[in-house]
Amino acid sequence: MDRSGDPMKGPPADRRGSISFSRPLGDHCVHMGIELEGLSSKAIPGQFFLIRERGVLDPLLGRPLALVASEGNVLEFLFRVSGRGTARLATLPPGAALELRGPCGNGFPEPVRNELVLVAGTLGIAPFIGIPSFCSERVRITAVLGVPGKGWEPFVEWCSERFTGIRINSDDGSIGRHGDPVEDTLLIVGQRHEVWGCGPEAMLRGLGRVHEKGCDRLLVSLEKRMACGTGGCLGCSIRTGSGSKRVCVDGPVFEWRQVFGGSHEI
Amino acid sequence: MDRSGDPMKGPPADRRGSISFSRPLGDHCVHMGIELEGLSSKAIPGQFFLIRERGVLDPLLGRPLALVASEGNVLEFLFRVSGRGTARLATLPPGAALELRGPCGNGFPEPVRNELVLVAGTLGIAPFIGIPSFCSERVRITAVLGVPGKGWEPFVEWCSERFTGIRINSDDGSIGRHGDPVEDTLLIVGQRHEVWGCGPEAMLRGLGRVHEKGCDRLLVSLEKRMACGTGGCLGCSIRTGSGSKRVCVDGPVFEWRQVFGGSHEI
Amino acid sequence: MKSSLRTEVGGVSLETPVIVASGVWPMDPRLWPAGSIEGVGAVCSKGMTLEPREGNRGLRIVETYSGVLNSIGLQNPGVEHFIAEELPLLDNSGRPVIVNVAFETLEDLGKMLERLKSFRSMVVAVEMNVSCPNVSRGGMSWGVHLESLGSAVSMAREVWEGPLWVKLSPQAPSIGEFARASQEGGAQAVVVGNTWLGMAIDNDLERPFFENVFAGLSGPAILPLALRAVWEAAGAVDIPVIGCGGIARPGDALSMILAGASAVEVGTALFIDSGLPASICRELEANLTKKGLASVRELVGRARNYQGEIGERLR
Amino acid sequence: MKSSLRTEVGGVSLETPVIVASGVWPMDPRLWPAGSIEGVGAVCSKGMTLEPREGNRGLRIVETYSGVLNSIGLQNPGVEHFIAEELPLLDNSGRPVIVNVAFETLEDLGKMLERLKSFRSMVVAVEMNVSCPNVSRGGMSWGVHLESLGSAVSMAREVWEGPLWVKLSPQAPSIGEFARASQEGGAQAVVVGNTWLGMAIDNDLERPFFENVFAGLSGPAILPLALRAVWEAAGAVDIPVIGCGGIARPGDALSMILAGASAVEVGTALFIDSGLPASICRELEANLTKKGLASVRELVGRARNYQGEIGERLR
Ligand SMILES: Cc1cc2nc3c(=O)[nH]c(=O)nc-3n(C[C@H](O)[C@H](O)[C@H](O)COP(=O)(O)OP(=O)(O)OC[C@H]3O[C@@H](n4cnc5c(N)ncnc54)[C@H](O)[C@@H]3O)c2cc1C
Ligand SMILES: Cc1cc2nc3c(=O)[nH]c(=O)nc-3n(C[C@H](O)[C@H](O)[C@H](O)COP(=O)(O)OP(=O)(O)OC[C@H]3O[C@@H](n4cnc5c(N)ncnc54)[C@H](O)[C@@H]3O)c2cc1C
Ligand SMILES: Cc1cc2nc3c(=O)[nH]c(=O)nc-3n(C[C@H](O)[C@H](O)[C@H](O)COP(=O)(O)O)c2cc1C
Ligand SMILES: Cc1cc2nc3c(=O)[nH]c(=O)nc-3n(C[C@H](O)[C@H](O)[C@H](O)COP(=O)(O)O)c2cc1C
Ligand code: FES
Ligand code: FES
Repeated sequence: MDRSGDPMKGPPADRRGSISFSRPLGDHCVHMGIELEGLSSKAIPGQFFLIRERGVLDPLLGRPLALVASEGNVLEFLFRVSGRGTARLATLPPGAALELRGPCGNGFPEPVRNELVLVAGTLGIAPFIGIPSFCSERVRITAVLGVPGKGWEPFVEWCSERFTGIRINSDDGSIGRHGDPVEDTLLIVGQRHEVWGCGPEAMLRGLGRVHEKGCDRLLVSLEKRMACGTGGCLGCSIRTGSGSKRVCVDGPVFEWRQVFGGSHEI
Repeated sequence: MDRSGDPMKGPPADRRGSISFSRPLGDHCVHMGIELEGLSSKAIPGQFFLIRERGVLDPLLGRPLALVASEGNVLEFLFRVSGRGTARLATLPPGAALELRGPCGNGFPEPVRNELVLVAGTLGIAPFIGIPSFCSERVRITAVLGVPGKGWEPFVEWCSERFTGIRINSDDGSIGRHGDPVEDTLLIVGQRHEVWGCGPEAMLRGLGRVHEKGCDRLLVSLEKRMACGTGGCLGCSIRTGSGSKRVCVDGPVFEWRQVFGGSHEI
Repeated sequence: MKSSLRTEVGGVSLETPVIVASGVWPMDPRLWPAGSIEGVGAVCSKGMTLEPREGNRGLRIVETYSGVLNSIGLQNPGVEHFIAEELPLLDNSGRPVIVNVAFETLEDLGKMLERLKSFRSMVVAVEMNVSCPNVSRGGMSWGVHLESLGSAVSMAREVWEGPLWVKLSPQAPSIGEFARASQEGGAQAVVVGNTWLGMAIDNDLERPFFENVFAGLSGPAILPLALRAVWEAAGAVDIPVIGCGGIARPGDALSMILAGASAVEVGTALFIDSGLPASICRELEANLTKKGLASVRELVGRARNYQGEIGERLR
Repeated sequence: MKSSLRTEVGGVSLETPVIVASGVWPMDPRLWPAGSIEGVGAVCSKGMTLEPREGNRGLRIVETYSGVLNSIGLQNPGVEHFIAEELPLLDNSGRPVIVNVAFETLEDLGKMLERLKSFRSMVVAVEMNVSCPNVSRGGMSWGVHLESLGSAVSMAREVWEGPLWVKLSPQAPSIGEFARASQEGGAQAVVVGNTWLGMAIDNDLERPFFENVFAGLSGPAILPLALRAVWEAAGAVDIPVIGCGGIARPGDALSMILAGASAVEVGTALFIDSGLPASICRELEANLTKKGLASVRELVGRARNYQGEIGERLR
């Protein structure tokens, strides 16, 4: 990934692409490369693309997926087969025509601390994949991952190749530690740490409950259903301590406190 | 193709398949192989399949395409990129998932004469491709094809490989004879001939005007928009001398006289 | 089919709550694709009129985004031919037959029902089609005027002693009121509903595709609209509501039932998936098992009981 | 854009007949994807109310087959904030700004229009939104009662001296009558129309997806319905009709225009194709060239002139 050209400043663009590779990681996930037509797209970790099949109007909307890497004209994504759109995406062969809108959103900032802990629930790891090559070398990164367990081995293996010393937690205890990733962070996070989280809302809430005061900065990347990805439809609005925010343009990365800190409902 | 098992008698079935190959023949046409899951499907020339992409509901309806050949589990089709559905079909890469309903319709009967003339307007040739291997050897086949001209060379070449002595006619005179295929048949068809036609309605009407009395049997394969392909929706009804008929189950092959012979409108 | 799917709707006992909608499937079951009978609880006949009708000229089917516009114009051979030729075939399918009747005048309606009376054993219900948008006179107009609807249903009720259903028009100014009028007229169920009035333009010819200009929209595109109509109707009447419109996948039928439908009719989706009735049944059975429920009747209208608190649940 | 696309609609001069519909595109043009401004003749603001509104809770967007249900609930910062912060930004886009106003009471409407008066130079037209299905009080109810609509339009006409458009509700019992009432009230154009009332069920949670149960359906799925409504409206009034609903590809806009629309609004399709306004313009230009016509105005309603004889033309 590349920080040059201030990618966060411009609005997203609609681009054409086609699948260059599609590799299942176990039964639940797919690692996909998408080759863009024309110039490559600059983006930083935490930014995302709305991805849809070109030429059909059902499914209609782009699915938001975090960019995990880019190599020349090929953008890489990692996704869970969850509903209809991702199930369809997972069956498409190489060569299938796609449309992408992006890069969307703000992405992660430069860490303020030298100790960065990344906490991910399953596919919440996606926006973190690019962090190691994005951060300056002074930053020591620890990734903490939670997965359900059985069947997720190939996914865990794939992640382990990308984060040395990644801490694995599984609900069923079949892979790594038995337990959830938030508990696991209790063993490592201190005042000098910066913590970033991405995963289910319950996990993110929990993360703050245990670390809000105990670490230096706590950022979370949120998920909401999206239609436009450009801040127009207000479909992804959340209520925050500082008023209504759109996850697609004001986020997806927020200060934990801003989102979960107050008495407001999100 | 295979006549065994009386394929015409049963209703069509819905089958899953995927593209095994897709080869453009010039700018306008595609030769596509579709591999069926499970057992192969028996059909005779003139029968057709409704073909659609699996997993999307837009485009919604299957496109009727005549079966041109079958080889094991692979069914072959030949189609013109005409509107949205065929344009989409043409862009799909090998491996793309399809659904097929078929074989539909009655298909061509055994010829009654030993001299069979097949008259096709462009893609009207499709249902005829399987005729040579379908008819008994006593039958001498002459194919007469009409195309617009420039740009259709690869298509014409492909057809020429399948019909020895095929007579080519083009509107612009750039390939074969300058003129239309119906005129061309005037040079060859006589009382002892059987004539089968497939192409635009104007061509089929013309075919009858010149041969209705001059040949022994004149059959035409018709096209109408279809929804169900099973005789249920009445979307493909035509008015004939013997009442209302459904192209999908009562046809697509009809006696010319039945369709165009009377004063009824079709 | 498991007995958990057995239900009774509007005076009709059904092995499954999945009905083949009128006008989409051949009247001759020998033309049905293999396996397509599986899971089917009943079959509606093509809309029948007193006299034979040739149907509309010109284009009859135009595909739209996830939908189909049709302008068949009630092509049918008339009640006599239906009784002589088609009803016995349908009866042979082994599935209960619901006869869909369309009419221009109350007199026509009366005559048809009189004729059907003698075949009561083959006709488990009459479905009054007051909603066909594709015929210039009659048809839909019954479905968009409250008093006309009431009088038509009452008169049918007098003549026809068997189960009587009314298939409402989405063009009715208020689905709830029209459902109520049907109930008051003596209908035992309302089908909600028929096709939605739409049109398409042939840009090349610069004219409407259809000779009648307007046509009826069906298929997945209309599911959210039909679901809303079902929700409204189910809130307005005590008789069962049968959901129809846009069901394309098994979960759609479940949605209809949760919204308040006691059974569903599937139409357009059969054009692309003849196995849909069977897969709907499997989905319903699985859903019952998951919830430990004994009968599909317990699913009916469950989404109407929700209380407050929502929030989005992702991942 | 070529001058052949220039047109005047309901008192507004437009460089192209393609308008960005209300509520779909950011109010801050700096957020617009590159190239998306191209071909845009005007921009509608997000529906504005007198006081700020937080909008609806819970899920706001649910995808349906070729469509989108939305229940945003008119989230907006209110007229004062709009005037101070958003209007100048929109004005900066270089495109004419149409202000979409929603209201619960006539008093609110009057106050908003009074406030907008001082910004007349930045507001080329007011579009009265009498059709939002997503707010419990007000909103749509204006659009489904003929007398309410008439009185609201008349009062707006008295206060607001600039061009006045009315965006009709597809839930109106008769589009033609409601278009006529708008015209009689003094509207200079009718927009036909807003979203169609639908719903979706969350099968897992056994409840409606949306807190308000119903939501508005937009996107390609509704094109045939919107086209029919445009056809009806254009036959009922002399003021221009602006077609809105389901336009997803350039040919759809052409269909709308041939059916009688003087301009079009595009909404949902921008979620997936920010270049659509530009491609619509190219399509229209190509169509004019092909036919040797000088202005897009000559295309308006051409499909209404067709005569008899059809038959299907295949290949
Ligand atoms: C900024 C952002 C980045 C994301 N990055 C990733 C990633 O890298 N890898 C990954 O596996 N998932 C990611 N997600 C979640 C992913 O977008 C959803 O899993 C996906 O949209 C589900 O689509 P579907 O068709 O499978 O589900 P369906 O349920 O069929 O989708 C229906 C609609 O709901 C939306 N939707 C459903 N679930 C979610 C969700 N969790 N978040 C947002 N929209 C949802 C869909 O986009 C679609 O519009 C991200 C979400 C956001 C907001
Ligand atoms: C029995 C039969 C056999 C056929 N065999 C062949 C073949 O082997 N090769 C070939 O190239 N074409 C064949 N056709 C024509 C082919 O079906 C159409 O070209 C195709 O459906 C056009 O689809 P589209 O999406 O490109 O066009 P669109 O205009 O986007 O289609 C819109 C709708 O109209 C229907 N439609 C449009 N044109 C036709 C047409 N000519 N016939 C029937 N439906 C049409 C489509 O199926 C679709 O439902 C056959 C047609 C029939 C009826
Ligand atoms: C081709 C076609 C023909 C139809 N004919 C009839 C009919 O004769 N009588 C009737 O009541 N409904 C008729 N319908 C409406 C369907 O029965 C059904 O109510 C409607 O299509 C909505 O359901 P669907 O979206 O599942 O198709 C017809 C629909 C189609 C598509
Ligand atoms: C997310 C969303 C928000 C909308 N907000 C408004 C609004 O504030 N005011 C309004 O008049 N219409 C609003 N609409 C309706 C659109 O302007 C448009 O009329 C409708 O979506 C149909 O057009 P389409 O199918 O092209 O989207 C909204 C639509 C969507 C999808
Ligand atoms: S997705 Fe439209 S505002 Fe965020
Ligand atoms: S396509 Fe339905 S009857 Fe022929």
